Amino acid sequence: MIFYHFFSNPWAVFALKLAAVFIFFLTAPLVLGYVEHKGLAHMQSRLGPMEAGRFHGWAQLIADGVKFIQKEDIVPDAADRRIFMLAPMIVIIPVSLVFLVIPFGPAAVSCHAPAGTGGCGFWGENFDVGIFFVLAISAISVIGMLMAGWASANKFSLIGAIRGAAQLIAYELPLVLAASAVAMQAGTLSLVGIGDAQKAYWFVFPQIAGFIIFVIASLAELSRPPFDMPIADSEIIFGHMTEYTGIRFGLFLLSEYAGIVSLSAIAVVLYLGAWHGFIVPWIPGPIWTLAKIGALSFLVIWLRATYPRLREDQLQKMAWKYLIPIALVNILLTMIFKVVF
Amino acid sequence: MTPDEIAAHLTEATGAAERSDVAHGEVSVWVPNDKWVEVATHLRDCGRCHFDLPTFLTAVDLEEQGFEVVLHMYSVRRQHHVNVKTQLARDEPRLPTLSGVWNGLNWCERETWELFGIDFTGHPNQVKLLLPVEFEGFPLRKDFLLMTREAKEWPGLKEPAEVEH
Amino acid sequence: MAVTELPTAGMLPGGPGEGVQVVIAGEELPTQEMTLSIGPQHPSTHGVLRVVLTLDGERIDTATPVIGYMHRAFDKLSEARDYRQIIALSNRHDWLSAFGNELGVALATERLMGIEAPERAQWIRMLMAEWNRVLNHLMFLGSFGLELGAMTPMFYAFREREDIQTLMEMATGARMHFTYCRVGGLKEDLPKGFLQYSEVLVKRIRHRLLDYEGLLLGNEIFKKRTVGIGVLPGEVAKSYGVTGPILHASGVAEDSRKTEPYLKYSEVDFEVPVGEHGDSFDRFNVLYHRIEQSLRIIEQVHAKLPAGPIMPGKMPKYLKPPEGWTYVRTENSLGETGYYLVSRGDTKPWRLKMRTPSFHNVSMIPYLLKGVLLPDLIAVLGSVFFVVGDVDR
Amino acid sequence: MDPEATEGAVVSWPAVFVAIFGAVAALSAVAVVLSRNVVHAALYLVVVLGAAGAIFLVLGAEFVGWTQILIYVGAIVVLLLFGLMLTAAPIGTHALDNQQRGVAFMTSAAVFGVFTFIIWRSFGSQRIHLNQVVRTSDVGRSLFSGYILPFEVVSVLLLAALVGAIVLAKKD
Repeated sequence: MIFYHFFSNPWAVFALKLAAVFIFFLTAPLVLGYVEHKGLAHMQSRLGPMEAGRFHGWAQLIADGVKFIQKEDIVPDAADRRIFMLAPMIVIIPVSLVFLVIPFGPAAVSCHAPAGTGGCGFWGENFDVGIFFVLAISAISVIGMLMAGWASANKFSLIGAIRGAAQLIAYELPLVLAASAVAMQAGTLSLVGIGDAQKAYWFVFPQIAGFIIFVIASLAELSRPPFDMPIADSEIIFGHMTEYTGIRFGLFLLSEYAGIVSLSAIAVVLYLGAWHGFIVPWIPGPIWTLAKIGALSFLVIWLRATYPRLREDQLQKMAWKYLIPIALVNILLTMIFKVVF
Repeated sequence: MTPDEIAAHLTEATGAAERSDVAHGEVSVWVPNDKWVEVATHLRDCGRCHFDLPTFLTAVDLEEQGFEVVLHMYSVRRQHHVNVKTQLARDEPRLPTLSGVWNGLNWCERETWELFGIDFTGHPNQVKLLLPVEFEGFPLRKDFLLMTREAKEWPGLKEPAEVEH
Repeated sequence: MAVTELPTAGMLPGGPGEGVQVVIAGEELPTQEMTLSIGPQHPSTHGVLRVVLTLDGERIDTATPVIGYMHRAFDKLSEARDYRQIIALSNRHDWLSAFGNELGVALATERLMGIEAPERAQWIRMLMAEWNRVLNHLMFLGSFGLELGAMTPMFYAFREREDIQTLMEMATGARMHFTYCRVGGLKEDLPKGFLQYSEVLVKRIRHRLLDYEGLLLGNEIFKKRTVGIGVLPGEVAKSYGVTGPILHASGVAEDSRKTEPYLKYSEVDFEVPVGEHGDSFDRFNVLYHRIEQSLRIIEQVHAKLPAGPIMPGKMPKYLKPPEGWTYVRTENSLGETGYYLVSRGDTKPWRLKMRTPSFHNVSMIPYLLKGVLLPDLIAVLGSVFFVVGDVDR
Repeated sequence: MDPEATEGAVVSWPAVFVAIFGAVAALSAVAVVLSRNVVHAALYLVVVLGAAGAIFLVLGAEFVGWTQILIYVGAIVVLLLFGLMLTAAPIGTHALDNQQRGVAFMTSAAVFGVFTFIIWRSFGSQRIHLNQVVRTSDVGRSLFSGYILPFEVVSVLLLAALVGAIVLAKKD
């Protein structure tokens, strides 16, 4: 009975959801990082971590995390102290907020949740303008990156930050344009609504151009290879993170992997049919969502093993000359499609 | 051209060759200091020689006879070599620079300057290349002793059989 | 802001190591220039090379290499060592092609002393030199990819290098600094099973080279990063004394294995791959095809290797070359490694000048880097193959 | 968000939040002006704009709120910081002061007065009904019907700015 009472209290459920989102936010990047360690290693004909945790180094990233916490938190003498220390938080908070709105499953049939508790379903919060929220909030991370690069008082950091900012400005646009075509197709800005709208067919089919643009732009937003110029190790050491140590550096890394998970999740919701399965539809929706997120994240890792990085100006050229015009045409076609049918 | 032909040609064309010598298939031509740039330029531009690849430039310490500067050149098209040499006095050795004839000799001359103390007049950037800026002395001169060897002779100097018990 | 026209060939104003004048257009706001010091500890300089850059935005105005961090005074040291010791000294300089370095010293001493190594020793020397070349080129093949952000080829290259190092270890007992050459011949004959393993490796590496082709040579992004970047005309390359794969990539097929065959290179069939445009891609491509050619030579050595001794029957007790001088050039992995040896009939050389390809390659860097973008610095620097130990000696 | 609180009480929760965010925005705005470091000033501007976005959110205008953050924080301030860092933004205190405080104060006071007057005259007696969240479709509908002319005018203005920017950039 006590369980019934607990679950019938929407605020308690909301608190539980928040806790679940937080745990997912902390564990998913760890799992992904481990998969990257091992997957990349096997693609490169080596073993990867083998020691930590005995079995195939499963605890490697936990050990890394502990190491990050233990290490001295160094702030360079010449750095702008407060901004330097604040920057990692500014980077990680928006990324963590995105996890709040990722829907993992459909809405529950009967629902009496009051406003502000996020409704009933496998998500933290169901905003009316969910997709807009995601795009807006993830744009804030750039500011943290610029703060880190500038405050480090290091030329390599500054170059990295400037590159990062230029890259993010350029790729924000195709990302938003591609996503808005999906919103038009679905007729809603709510992520749950977009997921629901894909019951008949996944949006990746009508929006294939949009999907490709979205994936490329996401890679650029995340500074992942082949778009990792902001942290190109052979050129500018580690970009805006060069001067960071200890837990602050750990936060940057966490935000990178959390970013991969969150953007993969958004792409899954927008294009890959969210929680709708195929062939074996009896598998529960949340598992489908997780599986698809995993597959997309693996693609991100795979690309790292395959491609060298582009040059900054080639990247800009690609965004402004190809992705944005194609995204605009895509919106136009979606519009015609919506009006005609 | 064969080594002998190169030597003959140089003597004839520039009139600068003091003497020439062929050893182990390598030809050397000794020229006076003041014809140094002229000879190098001629060897680069002359169609028959067409030396287009400066292989290296260095010096040898001849002790009381001063220094011998060696410029080795190769012709990719004609596939022949020449060693142009000149002798310098021991005190204040000085030679005009060849960095205007070939880019590649810029560093070679800097190296020779810091290791032998041979001044290449007109060199655009005659500063230390390999050694630290504060290093004193010209280490490849024979009178510059290795610090450790000053204190103690190299133990492997003599073969075990030669060591007197 | 306008940068002075780049001279395409011939002389540079000021020459290498000198700042090239930048003309700032008067009517516009002069932008602040930034000085960036790449190195001496930087991931893409292969050791302790430092390049001081002045930047205009991300465009490089001047690049000045600063060398000497690894100067080990080879020339001076070799005046205090005897010839056998110099062999061990010399293979430390270009640590990626140790055997190639030793070979030059041995050949120079042999020439002065009038000794000729036995047939078998010459063939084995050639075999080892070619394996060493493959070892060296694989390293650059991998690291160039890594510098452009492709990390996988590096690990593949090290996988192959591991195999070859095992092979070399079988014969020499060492993995990097082989010290296998001796004046007059070799330290030891090949061990049992060496040739069989060598044959297996040739096949294996030839097969695995296809991976590099797929990952790098055929990769769109790789091409975008390297084609047309850092173009080095053949004339300029020659004027800097640049040799080896970089010269070949600029379209000049100068290879002393062909033009002045030493050892038994005249008896094997191989080609000198040349590039067309002299850009980073060509340099990389030439390196890749040089591996194939080396494998070809190795196969021919397998077939033709004669039996016999590996040292001449009678060697003098002390190596005392008669008074005289010589210059021996060998086509080492990165270009012409030469030894200018002056002897005064002593157990030690009077003067031994080591001419290294990396020194000349690096002296050419200011020419290539002028006006390129900072990210292209890596594409250029990585394709001007050099080993810092070989630069500083 | 208790419905009763919004209906009856004088001090409602949204009002409290609006007051808090408003105060944050005002203080940060003062800090923007008083900050001697140009990058610090820009970062305070982020706080100002973020707080303004938060006020929109509290008042139920979700779309406008997030737009505020996406456009102003995510794009405009980033561009501003980008420009600052590319030109001259040394770390540490850097004299940014000039001798035009009086003029600046008068100008800003005048702007403040004019805006207050206009807003007070237009919306002075209106009340915001917090129970109904402004739906995105309503925003879109009013934008493309009632406000279509200003919308198009703004579009033309932006287009002109875009062309101008391209012309300026082409000069090199």
